[in-house]
Amino acid sequence: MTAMIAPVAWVCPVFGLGPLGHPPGVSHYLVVGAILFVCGVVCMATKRNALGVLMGIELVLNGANVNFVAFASPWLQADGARSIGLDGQAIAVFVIVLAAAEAAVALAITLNFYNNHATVDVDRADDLKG
Amino acid sequence: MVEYLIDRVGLPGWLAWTAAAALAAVLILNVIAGGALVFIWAERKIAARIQDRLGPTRTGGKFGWLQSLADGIKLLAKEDLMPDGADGMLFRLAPYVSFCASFCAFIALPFAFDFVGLRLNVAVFFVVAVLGLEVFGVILAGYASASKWSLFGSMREAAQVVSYEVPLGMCVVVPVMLAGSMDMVTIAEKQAGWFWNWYLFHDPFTFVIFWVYVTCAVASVNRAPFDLAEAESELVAGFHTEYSGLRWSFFFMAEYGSMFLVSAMAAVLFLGGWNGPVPLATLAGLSEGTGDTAGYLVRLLGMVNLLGKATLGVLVMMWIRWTLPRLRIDQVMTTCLKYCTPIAAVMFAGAMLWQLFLPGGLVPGMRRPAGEIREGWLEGPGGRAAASAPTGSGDLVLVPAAQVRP
Amino acid sequence: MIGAAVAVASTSCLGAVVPPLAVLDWHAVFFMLFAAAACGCALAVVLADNVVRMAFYLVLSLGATAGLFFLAGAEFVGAMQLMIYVGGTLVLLVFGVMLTAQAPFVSIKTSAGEKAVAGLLGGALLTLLLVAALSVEPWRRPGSVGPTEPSATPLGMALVGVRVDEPPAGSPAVGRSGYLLPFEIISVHLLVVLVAAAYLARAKRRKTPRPVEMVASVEPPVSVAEHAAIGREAPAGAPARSGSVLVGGGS
Amino acid sequence: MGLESTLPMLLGLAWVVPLGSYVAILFFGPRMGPHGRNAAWVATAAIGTSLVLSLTAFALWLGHHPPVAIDHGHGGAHTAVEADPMDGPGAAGGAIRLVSARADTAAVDPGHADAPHAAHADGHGDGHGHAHAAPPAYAGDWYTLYEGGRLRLSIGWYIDTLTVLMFVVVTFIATCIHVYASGYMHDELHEVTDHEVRLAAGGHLHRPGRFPRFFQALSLFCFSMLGLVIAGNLAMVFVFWELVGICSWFLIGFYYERPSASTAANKAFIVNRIGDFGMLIGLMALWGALGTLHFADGPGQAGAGGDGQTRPGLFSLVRPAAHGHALQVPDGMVTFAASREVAAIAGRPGVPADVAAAEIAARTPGWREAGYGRWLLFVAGVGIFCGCVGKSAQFPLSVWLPDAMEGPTPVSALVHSATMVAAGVYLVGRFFPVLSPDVLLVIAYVGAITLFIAATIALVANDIKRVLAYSTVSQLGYMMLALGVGGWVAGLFHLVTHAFFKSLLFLCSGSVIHACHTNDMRKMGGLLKVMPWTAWTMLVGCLAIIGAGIPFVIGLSGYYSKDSILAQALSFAQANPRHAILYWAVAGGAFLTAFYMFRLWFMTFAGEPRDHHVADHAHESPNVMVAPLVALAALAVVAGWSLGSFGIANLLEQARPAGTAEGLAGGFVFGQSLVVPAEHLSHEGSIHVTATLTAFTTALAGVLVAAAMYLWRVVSPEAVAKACGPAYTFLANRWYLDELYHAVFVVPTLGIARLASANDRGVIDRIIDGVARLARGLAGIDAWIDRTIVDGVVNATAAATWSTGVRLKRLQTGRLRQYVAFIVLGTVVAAVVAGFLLRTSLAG
Repeated sequence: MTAMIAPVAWVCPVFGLGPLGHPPGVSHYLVVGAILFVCGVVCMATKRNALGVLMGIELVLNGANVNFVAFASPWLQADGARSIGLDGQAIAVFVIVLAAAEAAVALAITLNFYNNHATVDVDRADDLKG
Repeated sequence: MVEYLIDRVGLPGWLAWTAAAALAAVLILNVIAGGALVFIWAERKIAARIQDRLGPTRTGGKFGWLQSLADGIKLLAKEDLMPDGADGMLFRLAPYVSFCASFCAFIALPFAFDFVGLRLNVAVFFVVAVLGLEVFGVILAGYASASKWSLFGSMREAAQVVSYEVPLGMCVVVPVMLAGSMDMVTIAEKQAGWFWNWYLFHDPFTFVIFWVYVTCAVASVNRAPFDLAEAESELVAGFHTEYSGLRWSFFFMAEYGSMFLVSAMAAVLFLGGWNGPVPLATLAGLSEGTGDTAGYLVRLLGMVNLLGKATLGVLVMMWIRWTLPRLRIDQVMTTCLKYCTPIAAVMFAGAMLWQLFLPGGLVPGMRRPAGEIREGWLEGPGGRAAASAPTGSGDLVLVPAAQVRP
Repeated sequence: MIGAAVAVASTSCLGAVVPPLAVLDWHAVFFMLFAAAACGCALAVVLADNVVRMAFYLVLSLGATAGLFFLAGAEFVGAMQLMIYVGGTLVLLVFGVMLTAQAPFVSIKTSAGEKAVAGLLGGALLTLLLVAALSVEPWRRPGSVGPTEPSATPLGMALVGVRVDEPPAGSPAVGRSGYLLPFEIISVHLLVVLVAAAYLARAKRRKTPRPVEMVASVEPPVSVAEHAAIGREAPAGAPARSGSVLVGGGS
Repeated sequence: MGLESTLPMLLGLAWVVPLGSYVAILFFGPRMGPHGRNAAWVATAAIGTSLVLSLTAFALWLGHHPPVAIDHGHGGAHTAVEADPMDGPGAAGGAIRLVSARADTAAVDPGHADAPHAAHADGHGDGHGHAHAAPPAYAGDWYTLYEGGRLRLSIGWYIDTLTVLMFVVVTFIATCIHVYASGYMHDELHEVTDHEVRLAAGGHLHRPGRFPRFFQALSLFCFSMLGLVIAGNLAMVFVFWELVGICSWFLIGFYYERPSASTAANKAFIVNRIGDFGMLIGLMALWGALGTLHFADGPGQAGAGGDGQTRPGLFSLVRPAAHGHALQVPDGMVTFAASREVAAIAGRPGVPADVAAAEIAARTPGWREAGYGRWLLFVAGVGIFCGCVGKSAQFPLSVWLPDAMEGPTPVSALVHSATMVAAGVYLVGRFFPVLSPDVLLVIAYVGAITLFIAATIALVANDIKRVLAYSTVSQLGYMMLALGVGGWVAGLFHLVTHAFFKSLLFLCSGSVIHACHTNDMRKMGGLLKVMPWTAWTMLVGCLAIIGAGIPFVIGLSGYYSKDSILAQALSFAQANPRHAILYWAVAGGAFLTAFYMFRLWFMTFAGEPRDHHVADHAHESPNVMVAPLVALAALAVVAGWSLGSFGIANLLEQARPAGTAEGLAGGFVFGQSLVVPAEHLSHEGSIHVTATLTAFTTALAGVLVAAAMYLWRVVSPEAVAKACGPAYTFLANRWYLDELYHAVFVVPTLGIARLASANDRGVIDRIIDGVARLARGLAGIDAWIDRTIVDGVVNATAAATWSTGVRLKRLQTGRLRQYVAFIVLGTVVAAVVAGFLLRTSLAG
């Protein structure tokens, strides 16, 4: 039981151990953001379905957003004056809005591609390859 | 309540929090589930009366009180079927996604002063956003059923709900603008007093936009005449064709929960929230803000008010359902894009101009001054005491931006 | 805020881990909860093969992220996330899935080698990011004060160009201006995108070939010699290919 | 609102309205009803408006300047003076003198002193200051195009009785012809098959109708002709002169697919240009020497440099009022010719400019006596007359008019009988005061030759329109002759009457052609029964042209005009016995006219039909064509009559230019003895009676001979033709004039052109080719350098770039996912490298 919990506890703020054994601060959010980001990147790199790639992009953007929001809140780090304040939230809002726009255009492109090639496999979208 | 548990009952802090949370969750769950039971019975009776027949008459007495309960038991006992081609996980999860969305929205809904699961300062926004999630469950259900009818129904629903979110948002923004806050408690408080303080009667534009809100709300919860997603005459039963038993009943509860939610929102945003048409408590010299028993009683009265208004809204929806024929999908879209959206936009602009040029209303003395309304942005959780002070000493007046920044 | 966490928790899974500690830091608990949901579902997105399931996991991941936003005191951003991402973008995505699916369950397989390479690269990138995230000591410790004031109103005012928030003294944010210009740019951008997306995805008037033409076009081209042979056998002017005539008559 | 402002307005409007019609039809013609049918109404309405406006102006004019009767018995005093032609104020040099020192102008000055004789546009006109015979006239400018130095180009008016009368005549005839043409041209309303055009592929030409275009050209023509009449200066006259010419070109070439029509159009235009070249020389002579082209006096130079004085016009320069309106060589021409003496005076050193100018002015009369400038005046007059020769188809340039009959018949009637060809006569009449006796003699002889040649050719022509065309040429000769022998009124009187009956005759011939679909008179005959209206109106025209009438009692219009020409010619012949031939030409011409006109009438209408195919088809023309015939016939009868003091002759007498009531004597080219008698001398009893009887006798003889040959068949025309074979052939070939011109002008021109061409090809081209070959050789070397060295470098660069690109393009796999992997790899590597190299915290 302990052996199972140990690796979890090492990164868990609840149990007060390891580098993240404090109450949640910016670093904790950064870790979450990093995981989301990497998941998105891997998603983009492995999915052959264009919509899968799109979802990867959304994950990447979300990872970034988590970072922005974390840096925006003054009480998540020891020195509250180092937070970027409202800027972070505003950027996050803009990222969300632009992500929606990006998704709309990307979907339109995908539909177009589907209409022309009868597939959404991004590996088949190599008409411009050298 | 947490303070009550800690101070009076003597529970440790974490246990008090947990108990309070559990109590709130149970209460909300019961509102939905119990409400659904009552509403199903009511709908059957109303449908019957409108169609000049009697409806349930036997189960549970003369009026068939227990009909819904009997139905519930039957549904519990039913076998949950799943088509062979279905995506099992999604098929099973979809009803709960739908129900969860409907349920989550209740968190931010105030039933009376301080009778709120979570007082969010973006409550309106939150409710609208979470209510929009309900469609995701429907889409999943339609897709996972591996049935043509289900897919059609869910696609229709998706298109319809996403479209109607636009005018709905515009309608919702008007009371938010008038109150200067997205906090539903604040919005309701602003309408305290006699019924002419309700935002419905604030100015002609809000009166018009209320009816746009009603239309959009009916459409966004997929009730007739906008119930294309179910459309039993053409799509059998739409997205829940393949569902049966308890899963089906979760969709049902989600639907009635949503109906109740949008009705309650209409009550809070336009119809004065928990404030009755006549301020009985104020006339009797009682205040809802006090923590004593009288205060709780006043809040209870307010909750009855709100529940009554919401129930009235639900009944109106049933009345509409059994009166109007279903629209075609293009008519649905036409109603949204060609009528509701432009009207809402114009009314929004009109209400804004009215607020700008006629903040006191046409009849002098009936409106509170605009300055008081505007600093709603300062009333956060905890700002309550200052705002509820009898004199304006605690009020902060927002200095125009031009003077703040040279 | 703590009350918020309680209520949200009650909606999701109250029966989570209850550690045997006298004082429980609810913020930490819910952070762990949402972080685990977000990361786990993100991982599920990567691992899932079915596009619709991917979308479903993505919804969960993004919803959990919205919870994180709430925890971090960004209620407005969280609500935005729910409304736009989960309610809008994902519905759009699912639309795309259904409009482009050839079969109910679409999965275009990726080779194992590619997956391995991607995993390797992802691991490297993750290591890099984690090192960066944990390398700054002040970031690891939270401040003493919790979130007290709402951020939605200052954010809204800032978006229309007026700053009403008061950042802590010494913060680089002191004296910053509002976001009216970016806000307007984004609005115009959205309009452009709306038009462009509608234009790109518009229903094209595809020339649906008539049955006769379809049959004719499906036929392989006739070589010269073959043509000459046909000419010898059949009198000129007679329908050389009866198939198309039959189909044409039938339609 | 006085007459001086009303008349320019009315006549200017009458002038511009057809232009409006032209523009309207030009842009909207094809849209005016089916096939542009309504274009006819537009054009007719426009010209009708012009007619109404002209008539209004005419009535106004009569109200202000009532004409007076010509007193035939008034000539006593003049006779006395005329007895001694050498006794004039300017008699000393003997060059050009006034015959009667100062005419008693009471007879010819209609308004006496109380009429505003010369109310010029500037309003300075003061009739009381002019005791002389200045006719009532109004002049002014609408718009000044350019003013600088001595040059003033303007759009202006010169309105006197002649102008008003010509306006009425032109617009009236044009209106009749518009109405007529709207019937005549109806073939053009639909697809036309032109049987006279044979295509190379065989068959005939099919083309869409050109109904609107016809009326468009007709409107432009009316505008041009009216502009020519109203013009206030010679420059404007020249412009409209050319416009008339181009309209004629449009209309003659209306059937331009026919080679004959396009050739005829070009011929008419080119021949006219030859005459215009002479006119240009005349204009240059006038302007170079006198510095003005305005007829009347005008305001002085505008602006600071202006002297505020009136600028004398051509008329007052040549016939200054201070000189009693007697003709003299103007000062400008004298000093121009005496340029050497002037230069000697002006070039003396130390003499101020004003002193030199005064000396020049003082010595000018002496130079004039010495004969300086006379040639210049002669050249100017002859030059202007050259233009008239071309336009009026006088002798050397008469060849174009008969060919011009290729145009539609209304065109022939309007353009080539009544108006355009009359423009030449009109201009000579307008320019009459400036012409010296020598010029007049030239004009008279040219007219006589034309009259005789054309009449003889008309004798043998068989094409009905050609007969009329030669008749026109002949009658124009009459007019020119009349003007040349000093008969100003006679010539212009005949111009007016001829306009009426000649257009009548042409329209009748058009009616016949319309009915018979042929021009050949030998196929006609006996049409009297079929088309009585045409026949009888044409008979009226024939009688009018031969001057039929009861001697001394009454007659048709031609009777009066021809008599006055004959009388003036006789008067001239008596004064100049050496030139008696002119009188005989007129008398013989009258005989020939009568013969060929009645030959025409008899061949066409009398007797039995010769070609039954034609006769069966013939029919009376529609009312729209007959109505103009009747109107014109009525006018052909009455145009010569005088009601009390109102008649065309009286009006013309009123318009007589100042100083021309007296005769002229003395030429320097054709001898001192040349005398141009005053016109009123021809009203002398003896001359008048002789002329009238001669005219009557010759005309009667001509009619009788024609009747004998073609009506009664007493003499066979064929026999006569055979009897004088060579003469007949000569006439039938039109005096071989065309062939002569071909041999004299065309062939040498072609030869010179060929020579020039050979020179071009043989010499100049060789040189150029040589240069080009040299350049090509040099360019070849350059090209080699370019290809080998420059291109080599460029190609090598390109090849290198290409191969690099080919190698690099493999990197672009088109695989999205691979790109993502690369990005990630790049990021990681960059971060790791940066971390190792910089040794600082990544979050720094």
